[in-house]
Formats: sequence, C-alpha cells, structure tokens
Amino acid sequence: MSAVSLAVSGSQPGFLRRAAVGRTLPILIVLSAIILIWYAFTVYLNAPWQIDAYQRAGSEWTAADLVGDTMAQERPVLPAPHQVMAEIWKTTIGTRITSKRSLIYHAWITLSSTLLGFVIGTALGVLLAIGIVHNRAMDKSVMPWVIASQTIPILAIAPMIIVVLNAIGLSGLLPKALISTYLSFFPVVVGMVKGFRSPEVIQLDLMRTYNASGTQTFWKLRWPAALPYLFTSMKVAVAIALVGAIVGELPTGAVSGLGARLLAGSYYGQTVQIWSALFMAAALAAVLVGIIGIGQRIVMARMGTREGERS
Amino acid sequence: MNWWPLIAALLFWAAAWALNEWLVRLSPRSSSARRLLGILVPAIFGVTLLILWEGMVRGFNISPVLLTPPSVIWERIASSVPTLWADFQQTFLKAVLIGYALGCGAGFLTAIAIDRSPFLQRGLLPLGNFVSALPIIGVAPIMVMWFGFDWPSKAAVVIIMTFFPMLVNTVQGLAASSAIDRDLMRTYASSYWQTLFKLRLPAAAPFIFNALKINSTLALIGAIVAEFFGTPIVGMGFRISTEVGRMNIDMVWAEIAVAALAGSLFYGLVALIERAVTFWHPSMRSA
Amino acid sequence: MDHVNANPAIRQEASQEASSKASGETVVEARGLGLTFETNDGPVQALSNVDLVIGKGEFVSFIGPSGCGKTTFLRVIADLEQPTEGDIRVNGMTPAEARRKRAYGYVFQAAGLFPWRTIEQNVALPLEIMGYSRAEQKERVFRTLDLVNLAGFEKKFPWQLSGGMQQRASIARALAFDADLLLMDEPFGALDEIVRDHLNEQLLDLWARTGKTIGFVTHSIPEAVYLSTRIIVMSPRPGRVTDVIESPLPRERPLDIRETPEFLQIAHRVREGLRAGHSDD
Amino acid sequence: MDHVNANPAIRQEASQEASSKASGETVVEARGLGLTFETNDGPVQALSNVDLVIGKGEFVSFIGPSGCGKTTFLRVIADLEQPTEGDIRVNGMTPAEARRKRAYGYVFQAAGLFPWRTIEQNVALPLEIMGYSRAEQKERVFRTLDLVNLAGFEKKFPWQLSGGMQQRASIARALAFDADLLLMDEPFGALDEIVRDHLNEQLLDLWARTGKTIGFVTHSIPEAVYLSTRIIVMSPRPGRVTDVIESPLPRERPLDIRETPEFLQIAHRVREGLRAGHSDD
Amino acid sequence: ADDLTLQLKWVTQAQFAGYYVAKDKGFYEEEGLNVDIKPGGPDVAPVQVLAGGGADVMVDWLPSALAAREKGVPVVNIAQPFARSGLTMVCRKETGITKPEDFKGKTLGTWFFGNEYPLYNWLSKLNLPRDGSAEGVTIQKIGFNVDPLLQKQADCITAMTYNEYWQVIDAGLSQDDIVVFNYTDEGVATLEDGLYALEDKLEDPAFVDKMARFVKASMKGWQWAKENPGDAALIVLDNDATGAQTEKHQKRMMEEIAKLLGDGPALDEASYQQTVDTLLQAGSDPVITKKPEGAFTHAVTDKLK
Ligand SMILES: Nc1ncnc2c1ncn2[C@@H]1O[C@H](COP(=O)(O)OP(=O)(O)OP(=O)(O)O)[C@@H](O)[C@H]1O
Ligand SMILES: Nc1ncnc2c1ncn2[C@@H]1O[C@H](COP(=O)(O)OP(=O)(O)OP(=O)(O)O)[C@@H](O)[C@H]1O
Ligand SMILES: Cc1ncc(C[n+]2csc(CCO)c2C)c(N)n1
Ligand SMILES: [Mg+2]
Ligand SMILES: [Mg+2]
Repeated sequence: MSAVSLAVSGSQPGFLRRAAVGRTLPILIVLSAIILIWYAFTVYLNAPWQIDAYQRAGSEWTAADLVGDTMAQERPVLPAPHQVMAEIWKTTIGTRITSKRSLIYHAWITLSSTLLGFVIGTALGVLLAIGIVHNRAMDKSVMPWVIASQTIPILAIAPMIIVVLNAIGLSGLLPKALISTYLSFFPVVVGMVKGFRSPEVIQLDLMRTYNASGTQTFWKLRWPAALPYLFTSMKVAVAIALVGAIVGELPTGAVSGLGARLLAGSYYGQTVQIWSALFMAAALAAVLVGIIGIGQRIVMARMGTREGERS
Repeated sequence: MNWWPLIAALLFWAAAWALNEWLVRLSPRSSSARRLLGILVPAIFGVTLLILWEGMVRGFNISPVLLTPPSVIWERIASSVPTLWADFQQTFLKAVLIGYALGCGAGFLTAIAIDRSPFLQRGLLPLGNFVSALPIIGVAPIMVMWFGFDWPSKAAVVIIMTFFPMLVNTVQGLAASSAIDRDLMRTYASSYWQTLFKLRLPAAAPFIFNALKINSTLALIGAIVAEFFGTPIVGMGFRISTEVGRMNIDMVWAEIAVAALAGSLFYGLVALIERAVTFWHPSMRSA
Repeated sequence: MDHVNANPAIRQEASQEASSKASGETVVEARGLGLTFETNDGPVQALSNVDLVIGKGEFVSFIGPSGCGKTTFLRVIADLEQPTEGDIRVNGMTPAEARRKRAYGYVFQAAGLFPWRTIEQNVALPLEIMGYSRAEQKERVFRTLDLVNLAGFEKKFPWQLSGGMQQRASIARALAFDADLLLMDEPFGALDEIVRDHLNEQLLDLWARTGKTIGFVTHSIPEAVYLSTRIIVMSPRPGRVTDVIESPLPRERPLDIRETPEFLQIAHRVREGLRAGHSDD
Repeated sequence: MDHVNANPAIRQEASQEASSKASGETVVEARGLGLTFETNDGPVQALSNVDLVIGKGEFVSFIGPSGCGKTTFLRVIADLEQPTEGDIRVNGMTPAEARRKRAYGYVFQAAGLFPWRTIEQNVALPLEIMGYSRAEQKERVFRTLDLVNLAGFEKKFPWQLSGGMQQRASIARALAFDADLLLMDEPFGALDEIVRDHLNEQLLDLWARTGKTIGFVTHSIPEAVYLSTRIIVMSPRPGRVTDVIESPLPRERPLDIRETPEFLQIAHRVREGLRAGHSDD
Repeated sequence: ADDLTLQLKWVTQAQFAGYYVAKDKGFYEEEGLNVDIKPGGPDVAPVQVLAGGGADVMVDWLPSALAAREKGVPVVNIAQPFARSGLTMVCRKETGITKPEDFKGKTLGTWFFGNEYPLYNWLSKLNLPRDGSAEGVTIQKIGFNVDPLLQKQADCITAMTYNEYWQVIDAGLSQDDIVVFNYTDEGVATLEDGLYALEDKLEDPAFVDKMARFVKASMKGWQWAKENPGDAALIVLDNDATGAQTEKHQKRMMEEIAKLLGDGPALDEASYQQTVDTLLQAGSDPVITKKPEGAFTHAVTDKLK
C-alpha cells in the first residue's frame, strides 16, 4: 500500500485539496505577520547606521528616505526579507547548480553529510538504547559517560577529531558526517531508552508468560511501543544533525557547504549572504522534519493509532 | 607500528568490563550498598576510560598538541581553579542557565499555544520546524551583533537551540494521554486548562523531561560554541578558543572537563527531578 | 405483579407511558437514534433506531450480549460519541449542553485511574475540577472511599491495587460529586458477590435518598432486576432495544427479595429476552 | 455428595490427600507461601502462609473478596511475582523454570491487548513467539476467535471493540496455543450470562478433552461451582486460604446441573466461606 | 612527482595567491612536485594538522609557531616570503582617538589565536592595564569581521591592511572617518606568513631538497602574482570553493599583499629577533617564556642561492 493512499484512505476526492487549503491559509497568515514584524525590525535595527551615514554625508533626509534606505543597505544589521529572497533567488534559480556560487550546490553538500550523519547517529542511538535497556552494566556505566560526552563543546574538539581521522586515512564526507552523528545520536538514545521502557507492566508480564526471548519481546513489544518516541527523537536528531554538518564544515577548511557560506559571508561582511544561507539551512531542516512527520503519520496509521491520539 | 599498547588496552578494557558485569549482578540487601554500587559501576567505567586514554597517549607517543593525557589535564585543573571558576560563572551561571530557562519556557509555551489554537497548529507548527536547525555558527555572530558581546547574546543562542526540542516533545507529549482519560475529563465538563493541568501535562511529562534532558547538554554546547564568535575575555568558550591558538591543549581539556562535569551534574539534576515527577511511568517503575 | 407486562409485543408505547407516569420530567429522550462507526474495515453499526425515554428518578438497567451497543448508548447520552442518526436530548438539552452543565457522573467500564495520582487524589479529581473547597473535598473523598470499602488505601497508587479495588475507586470517583444523573457502565463487574451485594444495597439507598436518575449497564440478570425500575434488553449488531421490562418491585428492596417469585419471574423474562437477542445473531 | 466435606474444620489435609488421589502428578505445590509488597505507604501483606497442592487435570477455582490476593497467587505461580516467604513448585520445578518451559497460558484480569495489533494479530502473538508455522497460526487464530464468538472482528483494532469483546480476545489469545496449565484471572467478568454460559461449557469441554490443569479466579459462586473440581476460598489481608471445597459433581456437567440440590449445597457452602472471610475484615 | 601537502593558515584568498598561482601555472610541476593546498580557517590549527601528519608544510605566523615549539611541537621556519606585517588597529575618529595614548578608557576588539600578544605588548609599553578600568582599556575578543567597529560595539579593532581595512571602507566609512595604527610603526610587529616544517623531517636531505624546490616554485608564483595582480585574483577565485569572494576585493587584496612581500624567501634575523622580543615582553601571561632555539633554518633557502 502506498504512502499517500494510506494517509488519505477513506477520503473523497477533494479532501486533499481542502486539507491543503486548510493548512495553507493559516501558514500564509502567520507568515505575513512574521514578515511584517521582520520589516519593522529591519528599519529599527538598520536606522542608526543609516542616520550616521546621512550625517557623514551631511545630507538632508526624510522618514521615507530612511525607511527606503534601511531596506537597501549593503551590510545591514538585519537585511530586509526581499533582499534575502532576491539573494536566494539569484543563487538558486539564477545560477547553475553545479556552480560554486549556487546555494543549491552548497545545500546539497551539507545535506549529504547531514543525512549520512543522521542515519549513522540514529542507528547508533537506537543500538545504544537497546544495550542500555537490556544490559544492566551498560545502563549503569555507559549512560553517564554518554551524557558527559554531550557536554563537550563539539566545535572545540572537532579540529582534533578531523586531524585524527585524517591521520588514520579518513577524509571527505565521513569526518563531517561523524560530527553530525556525534550530535544527533544523543536525542535518540534519551528518547529510545524511555520508549523501550514505556510498555505497560502487564504487557511485559504477558511476554514473560510466553517465555518470549529478549529479541522477541523487543520486536513485538518494546519496539512498537517505542515508535512514538522514535519519531519525536528523530525530528530533533535530524535538526541537530544539520547543525552538526554545518559545524563540521568549519574544521575541514570551510571549503564548501552552507557552513562555509555562513563563515565566508561573515568574514567578508556579506550579511545578506549569511541570511540566505541561514534560510536555506532552516528550509532544509523544515523539509527533513516534515518528511519524518509524514513517515510518522503513515506508520501510526498502519499501527491503528486512534484518530485524535495521533500527533 | 607498535601493537602492544593496543592489545594491552583491549585486555584492560575487557577486564574492567567483566568486573562491572560482575558488580551489577550483585544485588545487595542494604540500600546503602546498592547506592554505592550505583556510583561504583560508572566510576569504574570512567576510570577505565581515563587509564586507557593515558596509556594510549603515552604508549603511542601522541603529540601533546593533539591529545593531552588526563594526568596533565588534572595538573592544569588544579593550578587554574580561579580562571576556571570565572569562566564557569560567565558561561554556565549566566548564559546557560538563563538561556535554558527561557528557551525551554518558550518552546513549552509555544507548544501550548499551538495546542490551544487549531489555527496556530496549522500555521505555526510547520514554521516552528523552520527554526529547528538555525545553525549555531550562523546565528551566533548575528546575536553578537544584536545583543552585544556579553552573555545575553550567548543566552540568545541557547534559547534558539533549546526551543525546538522542547516544542516537538511537548507537542508529542500533549497527544500522549489516552482517549478514555480524556473522555473522563469531558464528562466533568473540565475546562481546557483543567484538562491540561490535571491530565495532559502529567501524561506529557515523560516527553517534556526528554526535552529538558537533551536541552541540558545542548545549552552548554551552545553557550560555549557561541563564545567563539565574540566575547569579553572570560568564559569557557573564550578560553577554549584562545588556548587552542596558544597550543595550551591541556587548558582546553581542563575547560572541557569542567564543562563535562557541570553538564553531567545538570543532567543528573534534571533526571532526579524526572524520577520524582514521573515516578508513575512504567519506565520508572520497572527500572 | 400486575405491572409486569407479560406480553413482549406491547413494548415501547407501554413503557414510555409508564415512565412519564413515574414522574413529570424526562431526563433522557432518544428518538430514532443510530450510530455507525467508520473503521479501517468498513462501517460498524453499533446502534440502530433506538427510541427511549428515561424519566426523572428512574433506575434503568441496560442488559444485552457483549458488543451490542450498551456502552455506546451511554456514551451518546454523555456526549462522548455523536449519533449519526436520530435525535437525543438530556434534560431537554443537547448532550453537549448537558455535559457542560455537569449533568451527570460517569463510571467507565475500565477503571481509568490516573497513575500519577494516589487513590484519594483520583477521587478528588472531579471535586477539584468542579471547585469544591478543600475541606469539602476531604470530607467527600473520605465518605465515598468508605462507601466502597477502600478506607485505608487512600495513599496508594492505582497500580498497587487489585482489579476490583481499582474499579471501586472509579465508582467512588463518580459518586463523590452530586450529579442528578449517574451513568454506570458495568461498575460491579470485577467484584465478588458479597461486596457486590453490599454496593448494590448502598446504591439503592443512595438512589432512594437522593432521587437521582441512574442508567446502569450490567451483565448480571439478578443485579438488573434487583436494582432497576426498568430493564432495557438489547440485541446485538446493530444494537436495538428488543424488550423493555417494567419492574413491579417496591422501592424498598431487602436483599432477600431476590428469592421472591415476582423477582424470579422478572429474571426469567429478562433471560428469555436475552436469549432471543442471541438467537438473532 | 459424600465427597463434600461439610465440616470446614477439616481442610488442607483432607484436600491435599484428595488431590493427590485425583491423579499421580502434582502440578502446583505451595508450602507456607507468603508475599509482602513494599509500598510508599508501608508494607502490604498480600499472601500469608498459603499451602496448596494442585494435581494434574484438576480444575481449581479461587474465590474471595476483592483484594484478597487471588491475582497475586496466580502471578506467583506464573513467576511474575517473587514470594517473600515459603516455597512453590510448578511441575516439580521452580516457577521460573516452568515459565521458561512455557508450561502455562495466562489470561490477565485486564485484557492487555497490544493497541498496535489487530485482533487476529493479537491472538497470533504467542503463536509467533512459539514458532508456529504461518498456516498453523492462521488456522488456530480462526478456530479460537470462532470459539469466543469473535469471528468477523479479525481485522479490528482493540479500541474498536467493546469491553467484553476485548476480554474474549484475550481469552482466545491464551487458548490459541497448547499449554498444559491454564491460569485464568476472572476471564468472564465482563461477559453477559449467555455468552458466559456458552464459554463455561466450551471451557469444560476443552478441559475434559485435553486433560489440562486449570487455575481459575472468579467472583461468581455458581461459575466456580459449575466449573471446578475444587474451590479455594480466600480471605483478605493478608490473603489466606480459609476453605477448600471438593466438588462431588461428575465430570460431565450439563448446564442445568446448576439447579440440582448438590450444586446448590456447594454454592451455599462457598457463600458461607466467603461471608466468614468478609467478617474477618 | 613528489606529493606534498600545504596547509594554509586561513581560507582561500589572495593572501595565499603565490601558492595558488604556482600550482595553477605549473611552477610546482616544473619542480617535479604535486602540491595539494588545504585551506584553513579559524577552526583549523595548522600546527595540529602538521603534528598529526595531515600536511608536510604549513603557512603560519611566527608567534603561533613559536608557541607550538615551546609546547613540544618542533616546527621550524624554512622560509619567510612575507617580510612586513599587515596588522593594524583601526579606530573610528569620532571616538576622539588620534594617538595610541588615547586608548585609555576605550574598548579594543582584537582577534585572539596569538594575535593578542603584539597588542598586549604594545599596551604594556603604553602602560595601559587591560582590566577594563577607566585608567586602562577593555579588551574584547571579536570574530573575524569588522562589524564591531561598524556597530560601535568597539572603538578600535584589529584589521589586516589587505582585508578588513578595505571592508571598513567598503561599508561606507571614508578614510577621514577612521584612524589607522600600523603595528610596524608602533614597533610591535611580528612576522606573519612564513613556511614551516617539522624539525625531524628536515634531518632528511631529500625532504630539504623537496622543500627547496617547493619554496623556489612558490616564490616564482609570488613573483608572477605581484606582476599580474588581476589575473592572480582570478586564479584565487577559481580555487575558492565557497564561491563567496569577489574579484574586486581579491584584486585589491593582492595589491596590498604585494607590498608585504620581501625580496627573497630567506628569513631576516633582525625581524625574527624583534618578534621574539615582542612576545617575551607581552605581559603577565606571555606566549613564550624563554628564548626559542633552532626555530628557524636557512638550510632550505640556502639551497636556492
Ligand atoms: N471506537 C469504535 N470504533 C469502531 N467500532 C466500535 C468502536 N467502539 C465500539 N465499536 C463497536 O460497536 C459495537 C458496540 O460496542 P459497545 O462498546 O457499545 O458494546 P457493549 O454493549 O458495551 O459491549 P460489552 O458488554 O462487551 O462492553 C461493537 O461491535 C464494537 O465493535
Ligand atoms: N504491585 C503492588 N504493589 C503494592 N501492593 C499491591 C500490588 N499488587 C497488589 N497489591 C496489593 O495486594 C493485595 C492483593 O491484590 P490482588 O491483586 O492479588 O487481589 P485480588 O484478589 O486479585 O483482588 P480482585 O478480585 O479485586 O482482583 C491488595 O491489597 C493490593 O492492594
Ligand atoms: C588561527 C588564526 N586565525 C586567524 C588569525 C588572524 N588572521 C591571520 S590571516 C587572517 C585573514 C585576514 O583577512 C586573519 C584573520 C590567526 N592569526 N590565527
Ligand atoms: Mg461495554
Ligand atoms: Mg485480581
């Protein structure tokens, strides 16, 4: 059964369209509100510099000038939405995607290490959680150190990690992805330990009466019971993996990717470029989180989760 | 290459693990002995790690600018307590705690707002995903630009980092109460807020605590990394980034050790509160 | 005896007349009520064309085979389920309005206690929501827990109680506040005969004292006959009312009334009605 | 009749003798069994000094007031709870070993179906775990669902079923595989009289056909008497065995045996035992 | 051809044009070298890369190299293409600063990573404590851009003549709006971009020979870049994977860099001494505590004569 047909099963035609409208309108309204506030802040934050500039030039100015000029600065404190949009347009649609100036090219570089890191991180997180739930020695000894590992500021040791990995012959995508992994496995461990322990006592007792093996109890009870936790954890993990991938681009020489764009934008004072890279990253995250959300809905529907108990 | 250190390390590891396996199988009657075991086991694990680290660094003759042995780090900690304390105050007591409280609070309140209003649910939640991955290295310089060099800009970064995990977990948690329990509240014509406080939030607590736990470490990373992008000349992130430049890797690790300790204690505190608040959850009852 | 209508053909009309006779006001009035659930597996018709009037102060029992729609009907009254056909009024209002007026107390088939609250806190839950004073809460919790023989278990958590004790706690929770209409879904299912007898007596006493209207689902024919002024027999899939039996027993009912011939005769008639429903299947 | 020991003073000894007479092997043997729960609120003694022997092929019912420890005792047999005193053997092994040999099927007091599995998947659960073939699974699921009158509901999820239907699904789940010992905790509590009668017959038939040993908790005195070869009456807090009643009824038991004087006499004795337990309280 | 990896100190920009030109124009190839150029950045410590075996030779500043040496990584200067320092302190005129003494009570933003030491040395010469008091100065660690000056979060910031200075100008401040203090003029200059390799490797004559060929080709590259700044800038742009640089800025940077280049690759021992003295006097917490020994060698540059 395909994903879509499950998601909308039992619906009349037009349902999809209505759902889309039902979602689009609120998003548009909230979006317009945000953009409005943004414009207001653009004027507010950029005004001091602009007024300064007028004074240096000794020119007369009106409020209308000020509003207009604050939205057209080259190095604004906060660029106006249309400036960011224009930059994004220029660097996505307006540029060949194989070009180094294409944001899509950089987004792809970041996305690939995000995905690799996220997949490894989720797998590692789930495996660790399995170990912790099934082995008392691991539960007692590993968890505190997993926590401690997460308090190590990644950016501080990332250069060393990269150097060490380089020394043993690992370079390219993997070292960056490993930094994503490092950040993203943690929410998965925390969530899945809780999830694997969430079955009711009576359900565990039932499995005991069958003398179900650990594996059987795991696949038939703990795993399905933990699925709501898994999806929530994965949403957090994928977002953090993206942050990790971007962070991971710095100690590798900030060669390419959204992190490199952010950094270069910052070195050369190109605020608009920073913001467009930020937007691209945020959009990537939203899409990734959204995809996991869809996966969640499909799986939950297949598991017969009751209407309204669905998130 | 000399393989002996590696083999020795593996043997040592296996022995320590076996000791732990044996220890966790003991189930002493007295509760104080149990508590002792609860500390002993992770401690043995940790000490094993440290000894392995020391041994590998010395055994393989690793350059001190790449990795410093724990003994050297310890000396450095002992000799730099005032610096470490000042950095800790700046980063943890100001940026982390304030940012954590505000970020978790904002995520929580947004989740409630989204839950309360179907309009926001459809309009804001997808946009909430949007801020989920505002990359710290992009945001940190902007926050410095907006909020200045001192801790408020770091707290702002922490707020942004902690917001999303809280939002997602709370939204999921609010959907976790069972249908029959919600029906019960309906029969009482319980108001939205009554149902929220008496049923849905308690049922959501396991999820909310997940976020609080994840955020406790995330906040620390966020504050420290944010300090790489402009600070007054104090703070854990400041120290780490400058001492790397001076090749004082032992000081870097001293700060990391403080961060790890503070972060673990913070996490432990959250976990303790979790244990007290969600004692009824099966995951707490069986453990 | 003369009130028992031995001829099952004379049904709805007679009973309605009887009930409106019983007291002026009607509490529940269902007309042509139907409810169909949509499932992954096609529609399930849980209720079909149910007509029923319950007058104020009546004690009405619902009995019928498992899965015939008893719970569904109570849930419709309580505005927990929306009928797909027909019309229903509670106290002359829609169920939603009645629910908002806190017109009823409901005992669910499964206990549904909150695991993070102790037994006494669970019983106090509706009182907190309805804004009773602290002192009043304490007093009522104490009284109702005593009523269901759970004194001494106030501080325990639900998972520390046996199945029957949990069920009693949930009964206490519904009795703790004063609703004029009580809807009880197999409240005594998990209780032994003696506790059950005790609670039956208590419930009758409460009913007589307070003039509450009670809708009561049970599987026990003697229990239905012992408690009710009227017994509604339902048949399964789609749930329909197949028989309505008025009880001629006096309001005062000592436990040994259950050995009287009148009692046994009614019980027999209920059993016949049930059996007929089953053979429909 | 002559087997009924009218004098409640002659208890344990007589019954044990009787049971070991019934068949050579003992299935459950408890000696001085006690169990105390530690709670936030101090210890709760759920079982105290229970001596009991259940022989192979017996049908033993447990009856007693709510909270007296019936569930706890079944759980101890099933190795779901560890006794704090005394000793217990199941098939001559410790309960843990017996459990590992899959010696029994258990029907819990609450249905405990997995919400993410359909009814048929729920019933198939033990079969999957015990490694039955696909075809065998299908056949058994079909057969047991039919036995409990749930044919046609295979594809529904638990929350789409009524309370009684859920309980029947959980019974089907325990009957789907072949355990020599069946432990059933109020399996028929939420069922109407007719379905209950039907299932009682079915269960007796199964028992007679397969020679299983059955431990059965119920609140219904007639049910206990109708089904059992022996009835254990328990009294509450701490749960003790206060009476053991051997049934003289033949193995072949048509439903109308329940109107015979022997039957009524045993029922009376059980009721007396229960009442005595309650007055202890 | 011999493989060789060069680790840069910073991201790809005209500051390193000579190396990129040498690679692009085939000068390395002519010397039988196959050179891999790794860009750096604030999160790449070239010393670590060198110590970890990730590179054979690195571009670094002398203060950072000396610090590493004292910490036990024996890096050695083998050549010094940059003879002059491009480090300056840029202040806004409106703050009233006209001479270094006016720093009193002001906020100075500086980069760290070793760049703070010349400043500290300068301040102690000026007798200004760094405690943030009215009698001293407030030091802030700034990121690698000029925003703090533009946003008035700092009164002065460090800037390179070839990069940040022009960013300030591009942002709209004119030469008249700012005051520039050159570290060289203040006598606190330190030697910047030099080439460094590990001491033990230099014991191998073959390695020294390889380095000599590398330095020779690099100097050829620098010469070409100096003569063709516009084309050199384009070559740099070609090698910039971020796609963020602009031609205008890189060309201007190349022109400024040309002014810093020395006559030959050999280290000038007087400049070396000046750097060491500056560092040793840096104040309470000096980056190096004793005179370094053997921190440079002429072995490589001598082979080119
Ligand atoms: N949420 C639901 N979705 C789909 N079908 C449902 C749902 N709830 C109940 N049903 C179906 O409606 C019918 C009536 O269910 P109901 O719970 O009212 O029965 P009941 O009379 O209370 O039975 P019992 O005595 O076993 O509790 C059943 O066939 C059941 O499968
Ligand atoms: N997990 C537990 N923790 C603490 N006390 C418990 C626990 N489980 C049961 N008890 C207590 O043990 C006693 C016996 O409980 P049990 O469930 O065995 O009763 P039961 O005979 O099955 O009653 P019912 O007929 O109501 O199901 C009760 O007083 C109960 O409160
Ligand atoms: C690790 C490290 N990062 C930056 C600098 C300072 N620096 C050297 S070159 C350059 C580029 C100027 O446009 C900058 C900022 C340093 N010394 N060490
Ligand atoms: Mg029901
Ligand atoms: Mg029980």
